[in-house]
Amino acid sequence: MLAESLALTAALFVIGVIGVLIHRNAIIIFMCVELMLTAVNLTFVAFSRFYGTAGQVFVVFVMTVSAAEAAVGLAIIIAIFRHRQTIDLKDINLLKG
Amino acid sequence: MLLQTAVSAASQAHPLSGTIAEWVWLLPILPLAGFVINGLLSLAGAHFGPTDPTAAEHEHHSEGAADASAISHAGHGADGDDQHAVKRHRWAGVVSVVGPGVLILSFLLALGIWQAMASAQPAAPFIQRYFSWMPVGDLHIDAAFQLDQLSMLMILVITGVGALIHVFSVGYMRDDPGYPRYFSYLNLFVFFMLVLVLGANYPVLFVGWEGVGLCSYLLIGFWFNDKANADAGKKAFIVNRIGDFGLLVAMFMLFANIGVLDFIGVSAKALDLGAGSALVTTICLFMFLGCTGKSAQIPLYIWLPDAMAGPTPVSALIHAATMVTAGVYLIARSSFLFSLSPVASLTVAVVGAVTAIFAATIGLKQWDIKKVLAYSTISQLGYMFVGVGVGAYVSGMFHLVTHAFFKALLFLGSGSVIHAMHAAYHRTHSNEDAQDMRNMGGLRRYLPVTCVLMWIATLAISGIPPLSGFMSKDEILGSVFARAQGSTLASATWLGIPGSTLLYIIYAIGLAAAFLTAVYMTRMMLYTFHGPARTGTEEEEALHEAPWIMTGPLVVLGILTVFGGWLNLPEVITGIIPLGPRELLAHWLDPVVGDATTRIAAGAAQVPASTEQALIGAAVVIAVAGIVFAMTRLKPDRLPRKRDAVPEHGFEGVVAHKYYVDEGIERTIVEPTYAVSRSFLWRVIDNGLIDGFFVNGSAALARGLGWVGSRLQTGNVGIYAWVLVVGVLVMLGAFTLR
Amino acid sequence: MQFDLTMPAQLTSALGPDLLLMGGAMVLLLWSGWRRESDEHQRSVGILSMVLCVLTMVAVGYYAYRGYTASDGVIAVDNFRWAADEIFLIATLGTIAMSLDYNRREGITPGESHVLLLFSTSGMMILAAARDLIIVFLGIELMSIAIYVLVGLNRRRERSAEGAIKYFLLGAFSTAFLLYGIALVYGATGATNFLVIKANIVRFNLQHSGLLLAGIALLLVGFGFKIAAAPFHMWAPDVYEGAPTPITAYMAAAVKAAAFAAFFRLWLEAFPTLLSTWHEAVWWLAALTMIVGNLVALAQRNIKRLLAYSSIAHAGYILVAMVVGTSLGSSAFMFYLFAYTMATLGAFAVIVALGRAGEDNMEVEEYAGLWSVRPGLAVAMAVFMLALLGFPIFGGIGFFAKWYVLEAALKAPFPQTRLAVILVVTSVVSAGYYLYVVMVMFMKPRSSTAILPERAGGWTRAVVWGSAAIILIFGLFPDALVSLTQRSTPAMSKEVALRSR
Amino acid sequence: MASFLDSIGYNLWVLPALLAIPLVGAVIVLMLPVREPAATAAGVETPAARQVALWLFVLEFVVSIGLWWSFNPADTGWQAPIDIGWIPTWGVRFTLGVDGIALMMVLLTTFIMPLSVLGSWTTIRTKVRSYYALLLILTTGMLGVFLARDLFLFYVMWEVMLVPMYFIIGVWGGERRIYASLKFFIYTMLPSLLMLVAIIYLGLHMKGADGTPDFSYDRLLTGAVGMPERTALWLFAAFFLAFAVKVPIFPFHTWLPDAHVEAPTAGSVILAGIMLKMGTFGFLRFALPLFPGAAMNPTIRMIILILALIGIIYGALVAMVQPDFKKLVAYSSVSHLGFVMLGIFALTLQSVQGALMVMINHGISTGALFLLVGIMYERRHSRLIDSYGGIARVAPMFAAILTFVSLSSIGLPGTNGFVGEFLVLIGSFRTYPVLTIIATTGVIFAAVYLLWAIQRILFNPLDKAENEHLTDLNKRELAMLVPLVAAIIWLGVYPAPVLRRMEGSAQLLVNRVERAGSLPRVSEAGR
Amino acid sequence: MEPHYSLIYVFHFYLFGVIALASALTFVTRKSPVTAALWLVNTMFSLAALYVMLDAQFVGVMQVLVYAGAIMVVFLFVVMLLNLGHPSELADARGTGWKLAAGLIGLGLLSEIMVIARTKLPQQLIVPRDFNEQQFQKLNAVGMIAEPLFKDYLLAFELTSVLLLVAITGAVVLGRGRAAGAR
Repeated sequence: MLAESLALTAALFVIGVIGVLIHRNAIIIFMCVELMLTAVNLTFVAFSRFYGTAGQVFVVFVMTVSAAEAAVGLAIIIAIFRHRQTIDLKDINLLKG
Repeated sequence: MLLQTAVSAASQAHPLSGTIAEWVWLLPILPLAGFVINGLLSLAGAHFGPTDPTAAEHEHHSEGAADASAISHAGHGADGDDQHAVKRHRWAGVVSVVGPGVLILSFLLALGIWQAMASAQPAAPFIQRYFSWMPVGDLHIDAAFQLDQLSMLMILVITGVGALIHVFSVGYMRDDPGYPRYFSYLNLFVFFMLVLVLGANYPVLFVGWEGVGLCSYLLIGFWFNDKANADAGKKAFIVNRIGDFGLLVAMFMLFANIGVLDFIGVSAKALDLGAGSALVTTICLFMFLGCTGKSAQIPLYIWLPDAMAGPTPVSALIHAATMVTAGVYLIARSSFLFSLSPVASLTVAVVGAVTAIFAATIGLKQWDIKKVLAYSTISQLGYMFVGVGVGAYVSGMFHLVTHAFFKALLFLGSGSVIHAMHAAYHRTHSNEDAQDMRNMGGLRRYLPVTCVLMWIATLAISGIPPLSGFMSKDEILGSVFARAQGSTLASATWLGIPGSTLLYIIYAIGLAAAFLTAVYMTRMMLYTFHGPARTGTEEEEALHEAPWIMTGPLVVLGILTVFGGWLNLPEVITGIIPLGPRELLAHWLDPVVGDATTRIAAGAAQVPASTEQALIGAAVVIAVAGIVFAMTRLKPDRLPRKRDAVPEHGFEGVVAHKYYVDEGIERTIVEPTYAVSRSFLWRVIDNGLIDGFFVNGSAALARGLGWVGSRLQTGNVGIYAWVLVVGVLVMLGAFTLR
Repeated sequence: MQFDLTMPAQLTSALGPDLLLMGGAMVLLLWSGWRRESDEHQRSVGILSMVLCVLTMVAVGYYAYRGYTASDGVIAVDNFRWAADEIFLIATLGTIAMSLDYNRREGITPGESHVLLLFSTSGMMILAAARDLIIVFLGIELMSIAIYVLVGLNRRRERSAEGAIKYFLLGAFSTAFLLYGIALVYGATGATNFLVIKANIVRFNLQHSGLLLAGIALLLVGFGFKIAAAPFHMWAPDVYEGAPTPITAYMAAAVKAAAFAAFFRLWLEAFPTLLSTWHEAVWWLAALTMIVGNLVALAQRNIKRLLAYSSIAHAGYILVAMVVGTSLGSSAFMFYLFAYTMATLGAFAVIVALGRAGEDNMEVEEYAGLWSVRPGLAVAMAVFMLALLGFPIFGGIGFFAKWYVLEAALKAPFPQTRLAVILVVTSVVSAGYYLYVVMVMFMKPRSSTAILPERAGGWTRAVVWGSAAIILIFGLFPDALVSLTQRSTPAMSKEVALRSR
Repeated sequence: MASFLDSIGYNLWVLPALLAIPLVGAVIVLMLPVREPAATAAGVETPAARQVALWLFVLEFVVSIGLWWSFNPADTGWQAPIDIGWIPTWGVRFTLGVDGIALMMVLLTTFIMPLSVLGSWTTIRTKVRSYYALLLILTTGMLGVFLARDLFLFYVMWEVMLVPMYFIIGVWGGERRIYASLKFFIYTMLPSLLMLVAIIYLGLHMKGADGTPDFSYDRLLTGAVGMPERTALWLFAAFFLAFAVKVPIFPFHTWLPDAHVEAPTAGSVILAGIMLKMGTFGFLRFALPLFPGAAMNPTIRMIILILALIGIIYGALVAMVQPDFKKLVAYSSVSHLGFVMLGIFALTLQSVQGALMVMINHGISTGALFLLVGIMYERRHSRLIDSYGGIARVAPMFAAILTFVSLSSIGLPGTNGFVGEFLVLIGSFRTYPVLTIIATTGVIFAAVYLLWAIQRILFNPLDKAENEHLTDLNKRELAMLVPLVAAIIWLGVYPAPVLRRMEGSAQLLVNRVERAGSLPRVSEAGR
Repeated sequence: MEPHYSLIYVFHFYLFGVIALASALTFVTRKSPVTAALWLVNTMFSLAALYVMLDAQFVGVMQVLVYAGAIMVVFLFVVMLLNLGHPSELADARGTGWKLAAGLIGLGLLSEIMVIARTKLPQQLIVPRDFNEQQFQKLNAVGMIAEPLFKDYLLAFELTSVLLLVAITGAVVLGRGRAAGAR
């Protein structure tokens, strides 16, 4: 089922990308990124059927990283919300040029 | 070391070595010293500026004001020769001694050298090398002087006539505030003129050639506070530069083809260029371009009339006697080249003839006394070129010498007239033109000496025997006639015209010009000295003869004008009347131009004595006819004053406006050049295309692109993600879609 | 001595300096939490962090001096690593020194900020050592997560928070691509170790494997983002502007260097045999980065943004050294990195020195007539600008850096003449903005309303003069540095150079 | 003299000393205690700086003048050579030496510099220490360019010149100084960097057995000959551009009017007097001998000659219509340097020697002209020709010198200008007669624009009230102009010693380029 | 060397695959963060099922626990905390044109990535088809992960610990808020 798995991961990854592209809400964008990471996890798992359990170990690492990113990311989102009372990226554009 | 031994070896062999001729270097150095002394004296009156010009600018204001206004007052109202003597220069006394003094010393030295040369009778030129000027590879240009019969002749004219004019200037210029400056320029001119005639090679000649041009520039613009004078000086320099361009190119061609530039070397190798070859013709024509510039021939004659803006003695020395004849000298000096090219020689003759008649017609309608003389000079120079053009180098040089006498006399005489006129007008604070003949008339009563002397000169220039002008002019015409049969010139063709025909035409033109010369000269004399006085009653009381220091030189020149012809009495005259030894000058110059004359006249038929006598007769008749024509047709009593004059119409108007040549050049060359330079080259090409479009344009393009890139950076993260994803798309495509 | 990396004890030894830094950072973390937040405490933590940095530098130096090597494994023990480590540590040192003064002025009291810097640096050191894609991934994350926080450190500045969120979102986004790339490369080659990947590519003839190629492309995207190569650069100016200035310096100098170090090692150790495959992509990346960075920098009026674009441009120059793909390229790379780091640090230190609380005076025009009031800083800034411009003597080492990269480009098996020309032409464009800064400082009159900047703190001045001195001295006598960098090539890259010929 | 110089080991230390004196001097000047303008008598900040700088430059000149006697004209090799390792890993060496060409350029530089200090005496009032320190550093850079025997060193020195001049124009310049300085910098930097690429390429091309590149001029000279034609063409193009901008050759000249006009007097003097020579010097030292094949390629040679020709005529025509006298002089430089290019590429001994003479002459005459413009500007704060008129009457010394210098610039025989132009033209005529004839018309135009300008400044009616109180030269100004006037006369009347010293090097160059240029090229396919 | 799979296996594989895709698509098209988060959780669950089917039982469990359980809950927590479900916040997505373009770009990316599905893995590297199963038997679900985790990937594992420490520290530093920031 490698081809199917890879196709599925690719599709999920691309959906995540599309999500990032079409949303302006920081949290939803972040969720889309999480979807992309999850899709990659599926790739690792799919390969682990062929190359042994190392792939699954990678998934563990990725999950840890996701968690760490989530902690920091959400803290940052809260921080910006405190300043702006919004997390709409359209409105977060003091820095430009 | 090597050089010195070479010099001594060469000089020991020469008969002039060890004589006074060794002092030839002192000839130009004396006037140079005069220049330095007078120049420093002229600057001695200057005040040093403040130590800090910016800071002290205002403090100095009041102090300098009195000084400056005194000086600047002197500048106002300078108009032509109308210099207002405000205060005599404090070093004027010293200058009066030094300025003419160095010239007189030079002349005495020249006489000494002439004496030595006359006794030694050297067949080869006496070369003195001083140092190596521009030694580069196979190019050897030495600072060297060449003393031979031709340069000796020129030296005597320059220092002799020059000394007379210097003396005259003492009287004429003494009250001018720029007196030391005037003499420094004049001395510098003589220095360069002597370098010109003494130079042993073309580059050294060229130093003098351009140097005299420089002095001419400085002296024409001597009263520089009048724009017209400054313009005239600049015009003279630039037009001369055009000629110099030709001379330069001629030098380049000589060096490129025969590798030498000294006269001896070139004359030795001239035949390598090929007799009658296109190459030698081209060289000669370029060289002749130089001559047309310096000697005011068509097409470069236009500067000379304007050059009359300078002080009158300057016109006499530079623009009549010496500098303008440098072209004639150059051709005589380069006779070994010109004699190889009949076409070039014919060109010289044709241009000379055309210039002679052309300038003479303009001279008919000029009112400014100096302008008449200026066109007369151009016309006479044309004669000289006809002479050297047809290979009668001696005749050309002969006319050069006699012309120096009588034209200097005429100019100095006119200077005397102007001096008187000016003084008169100055007395009455009138703004009338002191040089316009319509304001003169009847001056013979007030200036008798000047009047007599000028009449002598007028008769000389018109060709009345036995005055000097008659002798020399007649010799030229005779030579033209003689060469028309059987010489190399006659057998050559010029622009498809057989040389023989051409020479007859030139002869005819020469006669016609002689007629016109007699007419306009007589006209000038009539209007100036005869008829009723138009000066104005008040002014008439102030008119008086010039002091002895001015009339003295006039008298000397008058004597020379009368007896100058004895220098080279033609055989046809001595055959009839034994006036003295015949053809002295021809013998004198024979070592220099003899070969060339022979070469060019080779095969010329001997003109029978009877024909020659007939020709002389015709010439005299024509001259007399001209004088009579002028006497009878012109009515000095009916001439209106300048301010009442009406402008001429028709052909007379065209002639009075000098055929509109100046205006034409202004419109067709000068103005378009400026306009194109300013509006196209500078504004469009330089500022617009190169700087604006390419240089600043590329900078603006970079900035513009940067600005666009900066605009894309909207601050919206979404856009950044878009760009990133597009980048991913491309990157992935680059790797996977291959 | 050679470490056997399969043995945990020896692996630990091989990681000595890294562990020293991490461990020390943990202790300092405890120390910083020990006391109430205050400026004095922040400074004490900072100074101790600097001491730790120096100790680590000494340790790195010792390891390099001893010439340790290691068996093939997850990490490399080679001079490339040590050289890169030293650069990171110097940058960290400078950053902390600036932060001491900066934090006081801006009222940033958490001592943890310095500790986070140390952690970030340890992530970089891991990156420089990593020979395994997973380690690379974790190193990048370790480095980045700390930076996300540090960018948003100034809680009073809205811009700081905005920079943080922008960096974070895009960073996470790009990490996903990087990770996907890792997954695909793993899928294609069945390995994550660089050396095994290289071996497998050759062994199984994977040069045309779609998986591998797609993986490499995505890895390029991921690294391209971290080094801020166009078109993945767009975060950089905003984040650089928003971040506290010392952190900006740190990002411009150390973060970029670390990403490059990992990038370089990965490319030279894992994919050298694919040189002809990735060569063109990196070529275009380099060219585009140089062009975009330099052109857009021309439009900048804010000094931090200007330097941000300048750093983008410099990423392009360094990429030129990558395109070469030889050991000469890697020593040129290291030399350039050093020069660039010193100049960037110095420039930002000047900005810190001239800043006022709240950082609202970041316009270049604010420096008008600086020469007349702070001549020393103005001259130092001019030196840094000229160094970044790559000008000899006055720009010191900057010129030699550029020279070296150009030499590498021209010495390559396929001489990169066109790229070299692009490099120099865009360098000329860069003169437009570097000289703009110089011009404002020296040639514009000081406006009458301008406030005289306070005298900068001692630490900041030390950074300014230290980097200026290094730039100028090595700018006259670069030979020692050159021979150092010539030895600082990845252990395996000699073979690479041979093969690519 | 020579034995005295030998006894003090002159040749061993002179070149490093020439480079070191200004550097040390710059430090000394910078360390002088600041004095506020208000506190000094002259109203100049730290007036001691200018005195120190002047004496340093005089010292530099005195040190350098020994080269005149110690130089052996018969020896065409490097004299007073210095060879020290610098960056061995890159094969870069610190090698110096003079040949006949460099000798004259060095002497020109050391001669002009003290005069330019005098020219800045009262105009530079602020940041005086920095100004003179920059002048001193600039001197090191310029001398370094002339003396370097290593291409790397040459390049470094080449760029080093740029920064001091950038600051001199940008800080002490006129109204549009910022634009002008940036333009100057970028304009010259772009081709310089392309040249850098070419230098590196050459160095790598010539690398020794151990793989270290070699930038030694002498080795490249022999090694570069066998280069494939295409490569040589590209490398030549890079060198050409760098030098062409500096010269400047016709379409690359537009930085020059701006830089010259905006620079302070000393800046213009140095720019025109010395820095423009860098370009032509570069052609003589590098572009021609290294790539004789490319340079002597008939098409390329013709293109360059035609550009030179356009420069001569176009520069003169555009100069003619400039309302600003300084700009006029700047454009006249384009014209003069066109003669130099003509002489160099016509490549006969006479033309090359002439080109060298024009380089020297232009340095002296145009330097003097810029000093004179500075003197005018200091008094009236205007460079426009129309603001003057008739001032010869109130400032006769100024007028005399301006006229004289202009005449030298026009190329009046007896002044230095003639010697150079004459030799260039007479030499070029041998190889390119038609082009030379056209170039000779430039002699006419030179007279037109300069005479017209000095007429409008010095002559014509004194009709502006401000000019009536114009003061004449002061003693300092006279002191800085008199040496130039003396040099003009000396070089015009007795240039032989100068020519003799340059002849060996010029001959060597001509032979080398001609020989190598006529060799059959190694074709690409043949390799 | 794809093993042969039973029909029921294939059916379930596709079923969860389709659910995952559908939920993901629904997720990205939601405007409300809460709804979106819930759809994402749904995707995570489907993926967890797929992991289990691909012999990654431990990872599957972790997926549920860590992703769906912890991470997504934190997300929801933040959404609630910031009151982001408010209707005024909902107009968040971009315009239709952007969406279409995004879809096109997505299709383009997909088509490029799809080369990977065609790639054959190097046969020599592939472990026996029942390798994971055997590991499972031998070491149980945790052990089969733990062994490489603590042996081959020890360094990585330790790094994740530091990473988490950094994340915590960072979150604290950021989260202490203005009050702490004031001197």
